[in-house]
Amino acid sequence: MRLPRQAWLLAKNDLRQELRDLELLATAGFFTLVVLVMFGLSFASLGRKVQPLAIPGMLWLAVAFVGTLTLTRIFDREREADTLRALLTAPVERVAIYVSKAFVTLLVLLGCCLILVPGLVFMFPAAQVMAEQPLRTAALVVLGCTSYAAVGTVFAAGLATSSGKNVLLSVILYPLTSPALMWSLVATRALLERHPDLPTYLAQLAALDVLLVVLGGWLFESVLVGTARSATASGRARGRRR
Amino acid sequence: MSTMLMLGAPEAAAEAPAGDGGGDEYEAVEGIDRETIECQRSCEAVAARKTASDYEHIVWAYGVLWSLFAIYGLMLWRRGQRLQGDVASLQAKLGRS
Amino acid sequence: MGRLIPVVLLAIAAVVFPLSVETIFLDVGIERQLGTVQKIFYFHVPLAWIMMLYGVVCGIAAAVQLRRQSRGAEAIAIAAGEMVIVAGLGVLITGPIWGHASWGKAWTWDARQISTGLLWLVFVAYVLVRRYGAAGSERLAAALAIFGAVDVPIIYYAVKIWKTTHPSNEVVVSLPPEMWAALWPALGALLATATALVAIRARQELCEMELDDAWVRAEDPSVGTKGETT
Amino acid sequence: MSEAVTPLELDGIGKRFGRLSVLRGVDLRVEAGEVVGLIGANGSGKTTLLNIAVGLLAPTEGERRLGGRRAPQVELADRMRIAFVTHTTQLYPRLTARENLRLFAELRAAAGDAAALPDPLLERLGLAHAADRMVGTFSRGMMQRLALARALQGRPQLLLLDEPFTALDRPGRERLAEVLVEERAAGLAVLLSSHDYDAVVAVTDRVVLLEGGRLGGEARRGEGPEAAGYRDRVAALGLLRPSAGVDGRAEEAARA
Repeated sequence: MRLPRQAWLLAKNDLRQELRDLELLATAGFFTLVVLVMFGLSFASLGRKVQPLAIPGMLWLAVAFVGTLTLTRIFDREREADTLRALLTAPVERVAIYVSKAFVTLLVLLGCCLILVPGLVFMFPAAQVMAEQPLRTAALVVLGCTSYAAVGTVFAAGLATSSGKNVLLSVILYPLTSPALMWSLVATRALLERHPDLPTYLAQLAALDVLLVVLGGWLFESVLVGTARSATASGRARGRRR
Repeated sequence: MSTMLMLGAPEAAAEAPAGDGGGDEYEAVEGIDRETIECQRSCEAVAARKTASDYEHIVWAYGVLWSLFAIYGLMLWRRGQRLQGDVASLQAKLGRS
Repeated sequence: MGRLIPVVLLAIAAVVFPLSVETIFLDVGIERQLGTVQKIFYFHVPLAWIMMLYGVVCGIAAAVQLRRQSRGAEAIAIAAGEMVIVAGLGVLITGPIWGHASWGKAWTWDARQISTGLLWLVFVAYVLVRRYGAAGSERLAAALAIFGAVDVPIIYYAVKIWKTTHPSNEVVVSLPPEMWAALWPALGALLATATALVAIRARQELCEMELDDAWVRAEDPSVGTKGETT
Repeated sequence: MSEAVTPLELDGIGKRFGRLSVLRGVDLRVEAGEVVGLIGANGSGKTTLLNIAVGLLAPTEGERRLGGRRAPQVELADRMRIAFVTHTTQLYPRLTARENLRLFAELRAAAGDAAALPDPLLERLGLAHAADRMVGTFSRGMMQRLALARALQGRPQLLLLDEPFTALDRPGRERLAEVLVEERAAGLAVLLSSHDYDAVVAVTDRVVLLEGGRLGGEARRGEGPEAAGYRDRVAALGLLRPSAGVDGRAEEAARA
């Protein structure tokens, strides 16, 4: 019970802070809107036929951009007053920190998708399918954003504990999340084309999510705080010295 | 293994549309009307060009591949030199004190 | 002992290499559909295998490094990560050369090309983090390598999902035996060379770590030698 | 916990970042009911040592023992008994003082350990009037006291303080000293790093000097007539007066 309870407490804490100034949602939401307008300006004249090829890219590229912004901000918040260290030295499961941060990231991303998806539906006739199949669209968006948050949280946290060098986040994040994003792309295209295989793709995406969350949770602690070398290893090192 | 391959090779060459080593087939062509010969020659020319271009591509690919390994090996060698320099300066330092 | 391994491997490569050239260029017939250029296959595909192999090796070594704090594993992870970049560059260059000759187009944005490119980018990011990251980023880099290694099968599987112009995986399995016979020596020569380079690089990394130790000890007055900087 | 257990033992701790050696062969024990001061110039490795003690950093060599057990990793059970306060205070500026305390109390409760109530603690550290103010509006000194309140709410056995006096005014220091004396009497082990000579002399039982990453001497508060000389012995360690080595005792301690 400890892990879910602590994760929930931490997430609630983040959400409470967020509700006081709405900083994350406001900046990420505005950014999403800007990106959406840019997409509209650039691709408004796309023909009906090619739209299903372009829309998935717009959706997930926007998620990737907003995701980097959100992750940076969420961990900057812990970094401002060095509170991440307080959590790391408190009797808190490290995995609970991971789960809560990934969860909050996911919520912010979903909030942005609430702007993004209707915006795309409004701008592109080919995206109307998403309005017609809201449940499938929701499932797709949740699954895709989860995979992004699962990977991103590990590395954003790892960079937040070391000093500076936040540039590395985008260097790491874009290549590393792209397999998951590609999977989301395929599923989105299947959705837009009303492909019968969509449930299969969604199931695969869900499996990928589980894999990435488990892997992220497993690695999170080792990334944030190292372990001392085991007794035998340091013994060997000492033996080698003399 | 390799002798089996040698036996297998001519077969494969005969199957291929345009082998460039077909000297004895050439003799058999004589006596056929001009058009056929020209047609065949132009086909052969196309095939030869294709083969030459293919070989060029292969040589490039093979060259790139091994030069990549060579460049990496060279980088490792230079790193090794640097390490040796480091060892030498450490030894000098230990020797001095 | 450790010093001998790369020498032996390079010697093997030196013997197998001419054999592989002989089989590829002289022994094996010309593939009917793709023509002579298909011979690129014999080193393109092994190189792709080597790239994936070392991607996985890097991930596993990184996991051991995180769990055991083992220096050996860290050295292997670094060496394997760099080999992924070298081999990946080879795959990414020979692939388009083949594509240019057979399809007339070097880069077709096909799934396998993209995913190989992505895998390559992941390991470039690994090297970048190792090089430019702050203190403690070796753990971050290790996590990156582990995620990268997990991406390898995803990428492999991606081919099946996207129906594309790239030859599907079955081509390799249903190869006529003589082509297999030409593939093995090529794979052997490339793998031996790659492994030798990885072994050399890993040894260098270990050596560098021990040199760090030695410098620290040399500057440490307690060992008995007086350093200049202390 | 029985009296005999030593809350913190560091044995031959070394920490390196590449070729930069920050700590070398540091042996340090902090007993229950003992306040140990860690002094040293900037960059002497004090913060690194505290971070290693609390488990945020892994030592390159040496062993860390918490409560008598080897602790290659500081597990959750260990973290229940350790509190760490740094000069960065580590408080959420967008939460009130009470909420800050409550968050960590609830986290602790979820881990199966009841925490002290926030109000008496806030009272004790003179923050009762500001309990419902946002921490972002606090002065540094108030934050420091709040951080200490948070550290004490889990009734730790080992308290690590990194520069606790820096932002405190005189009354604040006195209050901190009072609290430390009270908690020491209750058996708390404290390791604190500081630049502040007077404060260190006032609250510690023992001072160790960290110099270039290794222990460079020690001064112990004696009993009876010895006690009076503690000030001088701390001074002789050379943190505030440049004359390290004039006093034979410091030299002796350094050799030991």
